[in-house]
Amino acid sequence: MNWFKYSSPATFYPLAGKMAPWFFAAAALSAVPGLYISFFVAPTDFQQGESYRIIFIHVPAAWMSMFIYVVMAFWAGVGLAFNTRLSSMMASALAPTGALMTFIALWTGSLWGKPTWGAWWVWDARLTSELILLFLYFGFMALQAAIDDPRRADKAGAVLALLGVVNVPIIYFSVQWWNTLHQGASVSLTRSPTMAATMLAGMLIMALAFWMYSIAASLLRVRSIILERERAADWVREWREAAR
Amino acid sequence: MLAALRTVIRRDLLLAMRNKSDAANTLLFFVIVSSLFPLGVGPEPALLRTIAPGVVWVAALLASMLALARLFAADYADGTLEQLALAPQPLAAFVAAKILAHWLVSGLPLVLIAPLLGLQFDLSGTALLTLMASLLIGTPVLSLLGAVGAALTLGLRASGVLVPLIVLPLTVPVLVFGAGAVEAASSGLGAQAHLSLLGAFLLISAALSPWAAAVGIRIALE
Amino acid sequence: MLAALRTVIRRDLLLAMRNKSDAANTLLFFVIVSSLFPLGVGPEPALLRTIAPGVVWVAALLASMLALARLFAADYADGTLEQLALAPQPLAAFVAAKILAHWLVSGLPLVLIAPLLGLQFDLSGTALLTLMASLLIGTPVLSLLGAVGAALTLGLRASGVLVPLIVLPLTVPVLVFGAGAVEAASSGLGAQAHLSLLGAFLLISAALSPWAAAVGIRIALE
Amino acid sequence: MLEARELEATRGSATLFRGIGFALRPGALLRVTGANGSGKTSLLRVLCGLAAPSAGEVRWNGTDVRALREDYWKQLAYVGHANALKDELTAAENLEIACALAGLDAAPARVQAAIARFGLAGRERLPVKLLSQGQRRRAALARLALSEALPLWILDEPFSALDADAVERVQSAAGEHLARGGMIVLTTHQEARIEARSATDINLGDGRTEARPSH
Amino acid sequence: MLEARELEATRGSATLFRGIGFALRPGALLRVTGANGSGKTSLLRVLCGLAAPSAGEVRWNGTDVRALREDYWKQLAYVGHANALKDELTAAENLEIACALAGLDAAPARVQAAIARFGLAGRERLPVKLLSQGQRRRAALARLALSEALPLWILDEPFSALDADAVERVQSAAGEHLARGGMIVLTTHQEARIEARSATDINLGDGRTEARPSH
Ligand code: HEM
Ligand SMILES: Nc1ncnc2c1ncn2[C@@H]1O[C@H](COP(=O)(O)OP(=O)(O)OP(=O)(O)O)[C@@H](O)[C@H]1O
Ligand SMILES: Nc1ncnc2c1ncn2[C@@H]1O[C@H](COP(=O)(O)OP(=O)(O)OP(=O)(O)O)[C@@H](O)[C@H]1O
Ligand SMILES: [Mg+2]
Ligand SMILES: [Mg+2]
Repeated sequence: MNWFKYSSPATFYPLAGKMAPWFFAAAALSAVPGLYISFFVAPTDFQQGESYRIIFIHVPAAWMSMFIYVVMAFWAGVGLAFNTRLSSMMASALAPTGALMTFIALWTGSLWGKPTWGAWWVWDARLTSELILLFLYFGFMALQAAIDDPRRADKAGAVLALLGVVNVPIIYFSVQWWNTLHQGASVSLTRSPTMAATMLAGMLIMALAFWMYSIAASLLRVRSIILERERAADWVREWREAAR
Repeated sequence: MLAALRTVIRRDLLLAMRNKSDAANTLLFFVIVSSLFPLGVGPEPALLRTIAPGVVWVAALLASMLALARLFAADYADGTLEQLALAPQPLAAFVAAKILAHWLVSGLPLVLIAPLLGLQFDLSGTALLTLMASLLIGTPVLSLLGAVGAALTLGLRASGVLVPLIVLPLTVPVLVFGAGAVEAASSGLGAQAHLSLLGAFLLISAALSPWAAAVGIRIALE
Repeated sequence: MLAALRTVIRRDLLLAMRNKSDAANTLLFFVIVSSLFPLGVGPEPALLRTIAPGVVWVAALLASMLALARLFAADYADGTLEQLALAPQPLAAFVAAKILAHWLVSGLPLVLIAPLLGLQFDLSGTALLTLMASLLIGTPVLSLLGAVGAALTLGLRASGVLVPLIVLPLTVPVLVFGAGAVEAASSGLGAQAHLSLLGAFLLISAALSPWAAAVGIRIALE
Repeated sequence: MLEARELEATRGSATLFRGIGFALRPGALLRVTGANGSGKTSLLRVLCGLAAPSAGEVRWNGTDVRALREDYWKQLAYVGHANALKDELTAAENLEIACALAGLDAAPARVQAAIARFGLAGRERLPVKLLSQGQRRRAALARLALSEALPLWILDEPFSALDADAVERVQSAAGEHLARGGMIVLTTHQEARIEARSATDINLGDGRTEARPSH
Repeated sequence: MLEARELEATRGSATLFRGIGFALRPGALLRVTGANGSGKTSLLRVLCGLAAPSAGEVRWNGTDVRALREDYWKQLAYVGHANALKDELTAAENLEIACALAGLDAAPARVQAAIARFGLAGRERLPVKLLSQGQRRRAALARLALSEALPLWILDEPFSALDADAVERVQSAAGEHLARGGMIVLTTHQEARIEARSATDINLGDGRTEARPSH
């Protein structure tokens, strides 16, 4: 199989169009049993009662938020190094999904925090680094939005994303250390030591659903970015005429 | 004349839209600055709750100043300000229109997002409401005062740093009463007195600032 | 090549001298911001002593960001940056020279004045020394990171707000360890570990930032 | 009628010009010439009322323009060295706004016509910052095509950065304005071939009156 | 020797020019002409190696300039639309710094001579921001008087804002450079009378290839 064939926007566009519905379907297919297990099968937590069920959304979202940043930086870096337009478009398409995941993790976390800690927000290491991750996404998107020339936006965004990827672990550990230096036990997560097997299963299935959704959403977004940037190219014109 | 003013407001809003990020950035700066404090100060919730009103207000102050420093700069550099000065309407009216547009784009969003930041610092419901009210009355004062600073430093190379420098001392009363209102509310006292004083500042500065800024601009153009 | 770098440094220092106010402004901004806090937070000495390291460090961060946002802007607007990009020396070297000059003008004075601010907050002797040391190692990191932000946003209308936005999140570790060092010192623990980590950040950013900024500038000029 | 009496301008310790006087009647063209730095831009800014002369006065229909202010500016179109364009907006949007501020009729059809007249058709949808140097100058000057109603035009180096075709367009717009009874003051280092009933030149010399820094 | 092969530049979705090729030998002058917006500035920036062409390449003595980088720039003097002057410094200080960065000899006497040559004597002590438009352009061009050692000069609209006297001075400096075996690429909308053994024109057309916004 010739991979390079698909690195051109013109060939990738229809491919992405064909793949996206499948990933959406997979997301829906795993979300239904995942949510069922989470809300009806998994046992009630003996310490936190029903509110712990947020975990099935919260944790997959938190995982995705961090993972997507790395993938985004990877594509941006590839675009910068090899001048491949499609990889840069991939990076731009991933950013909003990543920010959304970060936001969901923060939102569900603080919804959960109110019953467990009695506050919407505490300055715990994990929460803080997640918040900074959100700012990093925003910075990336704001920079790209402020630049009109797409080629320049791609390159400048790539430099920033790479700088961010170097920084994310540094931020993560520095915040952790900052926190443990001051922090008493007030903010430790109270959870049962061993996770019930059904809980684990529910979480893994939900994680799969989040994966599928993220891929599908990014594919759709990359399609619209391709259309916008290549609207003068012959193939878009032909495609548009054909669609008419 | 009203038509001309509407044109200025519409133009500035249009420019803000073209540069979609512009308004969002002030807001994000506000959010980031107030989130930096806990990192510097440490995560103790009780401590954070005590300093919250001050921190949020200082962050609002800094965010407004930043955006304001360049309020007239672009118009000055490209010659538009010269054209405004030669327009058949009084310059002060244009200045007022520009300030209004600027506040709509960068001040109002601060007011709207403030409760979220207050939640981060675990403020109570009344305190949150008072925070919004004090920002709603206070941020226009900041915009008005900042505009005067921006006009006086027009065309100077260092204006990015000069504006905060000459404006911040003027805004001290706003800060004191703004943060004071929130503190009063969260310790159960009424914030009425503080808020009325803020309102008085707003009236005074709305009456004086556009004229002062217009004079500053004419001086810079001469 | 060294001669060319010396020329850049000398030129930037000369420009700073012509605009005497420039360096003074960053400093004053630093002083004003850290003095605003007691106004916003209230005059309790114990409270102030607790928040002092964080406040001073956040103020240093903001002051550096402000001055940095326009590090390359003037050179870009008047065409000098184009000439630097076409000079027979690597652009990254010029960038490093400009950062150094900028730090000498706006970072070093912060370090020197910081103990005075610390006294305002009633910090102890060792804490004051640690404050200076942490700023001495930390502010160059801020300048280096800020330069990358300034390069990436060159020529964008919103750059004044965009630079803090993209740079502040990256500076979190500096803030955490800088303020942490002072706190450790004032609570009697050693600040050694914090300071060595800051030193490591300095090395990393000195190695990477000039290149990243040079790439950013070439992108902007293209 | 625009009159100047005994105008003098100083910069630092140097006198740029002294004793400048003229009367400009409807239909007349005044061309200010002089070497680089002789004070042409300074004179034009004094005529606009943006800067105060160090001696003498400028009168519009008999009244000092520094006293008339808005009443004078209402009658004036000034195009300076700077283009007064917003980089983010298109040429048409810029024109509309400029006209609205000057109190001129800016109906879309008129704006389109002005843009076409100055040879920018086909670039309507580009923000001004993407235009070339000369195209930007054209966009700034297109304002003149909408300013027939303003009797006095003051133009500082209108032809700079323009190609031959654009120079031609500006000259014909200026000629029409004079023909309908307008007045024009302009500076230029190039040849200007403008049809005018009456055309005067003022020469400000070679700008080498002793110049010493003021600080 | 500077060679261009099959150069093409696109902006947004518009192609500015295509298939541009030439070879410039020592002593030769290349003048790029074309209407406003035809791509002259874009071409010059490609020739400098500041921007990448969308197709084709520029070679200096047989090697691609994007590969040579510093080794090419060492041989090049570029004066763009922008003057690259620091407002706060005097013309002499600006010149000194520019020369030091380009690795040229900037002895005070030479700098003084360059300033006098471009007719700025008497303004030495003024910071550049107080100079008139044309004087600033002169100060930017004075760099050429110190760049005899650089074989290739690339000049974008050198005559804009200059009076007749200054145009004459620039032309004679250019003529001397060609006579000593230098090469010059320039754009201008005005007549240029420069003594040259060999002079070529390249016309980029009228810049009206279909232009549609890129976003
Ligand atoms: C706004 C608030 C919150 C944020 C930003 C947040 C953030 C995160 C992040 C980033 C992770 C992934 C960490 C990793 O895998 O290493 C995570 C995992 C987790 N969070 Fe939260 N969280 C928040 C609130 C909460 C609350 C209130 C609870 C429960 C009391 C909670 C319980 C958990 C659990 C159980 C995990 C899984 C840990 C693991 O598998 O390692 N979170 N959270
Ligand atoms: N402070 C000062 N001291 C001495 N001379 C000054 C001072 N400020 C400005 N000048 C001189 O005043 C003159 C201003 O000229 P102006 O801009 O009006 O010239 P101009 O005729 O428009 O020139 P150009 O043809 O170059 O546009 C310049 O010669 C400048 O050197
Ligand atoms: N994104 C874009 N889409 C379409 N056209 C563009 C875009 N960006 C720039 N252009 C066009 O590219 C051209 C750039 O021209 P350039 O500045 O090289 O012209 P020039 O020949 O130097 O003109 P002048 O004589 O006015 O200096 C202009 O015609 C401009 O309208
Ligand atoms: Mg002039
Ligand atoms: Mg050009």
